[in-house]
Amino acid sequence: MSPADGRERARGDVPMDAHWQADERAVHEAELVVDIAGFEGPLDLLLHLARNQKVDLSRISVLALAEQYIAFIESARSIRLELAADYLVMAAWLAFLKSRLLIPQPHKDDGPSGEEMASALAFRLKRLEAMRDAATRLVNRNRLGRDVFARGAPEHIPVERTSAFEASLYDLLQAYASLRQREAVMQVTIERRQVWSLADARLILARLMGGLSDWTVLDDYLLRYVGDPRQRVSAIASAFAASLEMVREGRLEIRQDEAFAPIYVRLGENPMTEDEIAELEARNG
Amino acid sequence: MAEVHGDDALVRERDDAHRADELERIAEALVFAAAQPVSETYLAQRLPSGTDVRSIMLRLKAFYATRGVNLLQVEDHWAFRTAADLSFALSSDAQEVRKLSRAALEILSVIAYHQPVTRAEIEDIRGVQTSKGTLDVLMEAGWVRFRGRRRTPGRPVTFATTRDFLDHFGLEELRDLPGLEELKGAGLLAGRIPPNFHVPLPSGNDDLSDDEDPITALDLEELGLLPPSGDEPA
Amino acid sequence: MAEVHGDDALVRERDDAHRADELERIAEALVFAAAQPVSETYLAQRLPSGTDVRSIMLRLKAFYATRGVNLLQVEDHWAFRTAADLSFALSSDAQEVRKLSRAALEILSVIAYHQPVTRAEIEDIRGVQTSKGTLDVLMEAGWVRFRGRRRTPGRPVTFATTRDFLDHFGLEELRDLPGLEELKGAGLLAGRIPPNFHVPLPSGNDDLSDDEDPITALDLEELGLLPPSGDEPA
Repeated sequence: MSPADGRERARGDVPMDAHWQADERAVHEAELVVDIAGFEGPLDLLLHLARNQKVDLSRISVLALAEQYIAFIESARSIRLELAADYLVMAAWLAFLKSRLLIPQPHKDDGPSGEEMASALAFRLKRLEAMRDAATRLVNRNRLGRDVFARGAPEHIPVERTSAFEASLYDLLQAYASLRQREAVMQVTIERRQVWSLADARLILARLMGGLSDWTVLDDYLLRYVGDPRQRVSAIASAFAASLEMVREGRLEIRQDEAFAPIYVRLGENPMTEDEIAELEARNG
Repeated sequence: MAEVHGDDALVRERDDAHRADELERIAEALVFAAAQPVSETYLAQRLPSGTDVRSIMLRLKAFYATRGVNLLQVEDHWAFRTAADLSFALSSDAQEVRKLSRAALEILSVIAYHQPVTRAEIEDIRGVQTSKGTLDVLMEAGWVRFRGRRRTPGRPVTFATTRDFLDHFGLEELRDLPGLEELKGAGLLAGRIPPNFHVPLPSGNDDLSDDEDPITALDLEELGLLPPSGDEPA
Repeated sequence: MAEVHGDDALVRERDDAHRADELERIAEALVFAAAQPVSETYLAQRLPSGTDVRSIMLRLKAFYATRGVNLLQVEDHWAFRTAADLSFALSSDAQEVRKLSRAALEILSVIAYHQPVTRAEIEDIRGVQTSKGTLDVLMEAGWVRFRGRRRTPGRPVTFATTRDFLDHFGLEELRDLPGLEELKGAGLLAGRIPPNFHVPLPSGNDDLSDDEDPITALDLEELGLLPPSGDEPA
């Protein structure tokens, strides 16, 4: 039903779009069905849990709510459901709230009391629910283009005489943002680092090794070949990987006397022919 | 003499009535011709100077109230719209009305009821980040606009709804938002959580209800709220 | 007996009248909402079967005959049109509203954010030449003005936005233009944004900056906005 549907669920196939109808949602007391994807953030989940208490929101037990939420999060983690950070932050906050509610704090403490924190949470839940209700009422009003219709064939559009041109601030900002975005994207392309692909490295090695039958330090050649110092790291890494492959094929021999010592290469018993090099060139474009 | 006076008055009265009818006709034509709500300023410019636009429009509104097309007020703008009770007869070949995602609708409501509101405040109310593009959708629909900047550090931009929003949802003004007064009365539209907002807590802080287990020091430790055992449990 | 009949007839008559009114309302709404003149066939499809469409439309036509909007018949099609005798009031100085072109919007936004800005700077930001007409359009709309001259070689003219610009776009001051964060937050800027990317915060200050000279009458003459001196300025 919704795009989130493809997401993996623990169990149960819950229609994500039955948003307002809490009953069908993912948490059931008895059998534990966990579906975080159906919730829009921790507050939404909390509101859902609060509704399950089936009492007026102003009479919910915040303590019980905190427990349920924490239990929910724990079970979600136990089945290795990935949780967004804000769910965990909320769990930690609720655990803290729980401790405040259970262990009365001495008054000198300058943080908010458990009761204050609880009523703040209850307020937020109530406010979110109120906005949900408002949204439902709003969307069910007689809407222009659905229930109520404008003049189908306007004869001419009356204009404020002050400006003959029409544009909204949104149009303006959109134009500016996409203009600047274009410019930004162009900068990114220019800045892109040059990287040697393995195929590039193989071709370059094959060309370099053309007339070399004696042991030669690879780095010297490469560094001479690569003009731009920013390309060196990439060039050496790719060339090294390509050379190992070429050794396996018998096209190169390679030798290193000790760790971090220079790497020597020379032609192997089965060097690349001119034709093979030409073919490589053609393939690399 | 008295008779003549009487006649004069009569003639004047008749002329006045005729004149008012003419103004009404012009106003009617101006609004009728347009698909968009027409401002009273605009109407005033088109009518002879000194015309009481508002009273003309109110007369027209009353006249059209029972008809298949009604004259509606959107702030200080006016528009003809088909009567809402006829939607059954009209809607079958209606063009698709913009379908809003649940998140977009919720954000729209938060903006409508809390305006002017910043993005951070929207996120505080919904408890979740606003995904990129959702506000964009609402702005593109022409229902939400940048309104200004809050005079607080960082000067965050504030959002508000537009006249098109009112028009689309058939509201004369923001005060017509459903349930606005009750929400205000309940303190639910206040930006801040009122300090005296009180929620009855489970009876007696220490009594656990049926569905609660007592919390143990181990729990607290696990949750990282107490140092590992060995230290005093307070 | 006769009496009862009479009552029945009366009730039936009242019901019929009510029913006819409802049909009239629907027909009226259908014609109003349609983009094209509406055929009687179409109306017949939308009204309960057996409805005498023609007679309903004729009644509506009579009803609207004296109003500012008339119901016109074109063969078997119907449409509302503003009354012909009101054309003087409707068409007098009706200005066609035109959407600002993409290029004009871009230039306007660059001027808004980067003001005071020269033409060369606008072109540098946009990466394309600015056609003369586009700036003219913005000036004509009253949204852009000459502000001063940059004290650099060639003394290029600087552009800025006007008070009307703020009015039209519902801004109190230039500082109300959304910044980088808000553009991002609203989904207008998406994807990767390079670290050196910034959106300028235009100062609302109208004073010329140090590197600007005021525009003089001579300048205006050069720019072709005043007739060459010598001619009387009227």
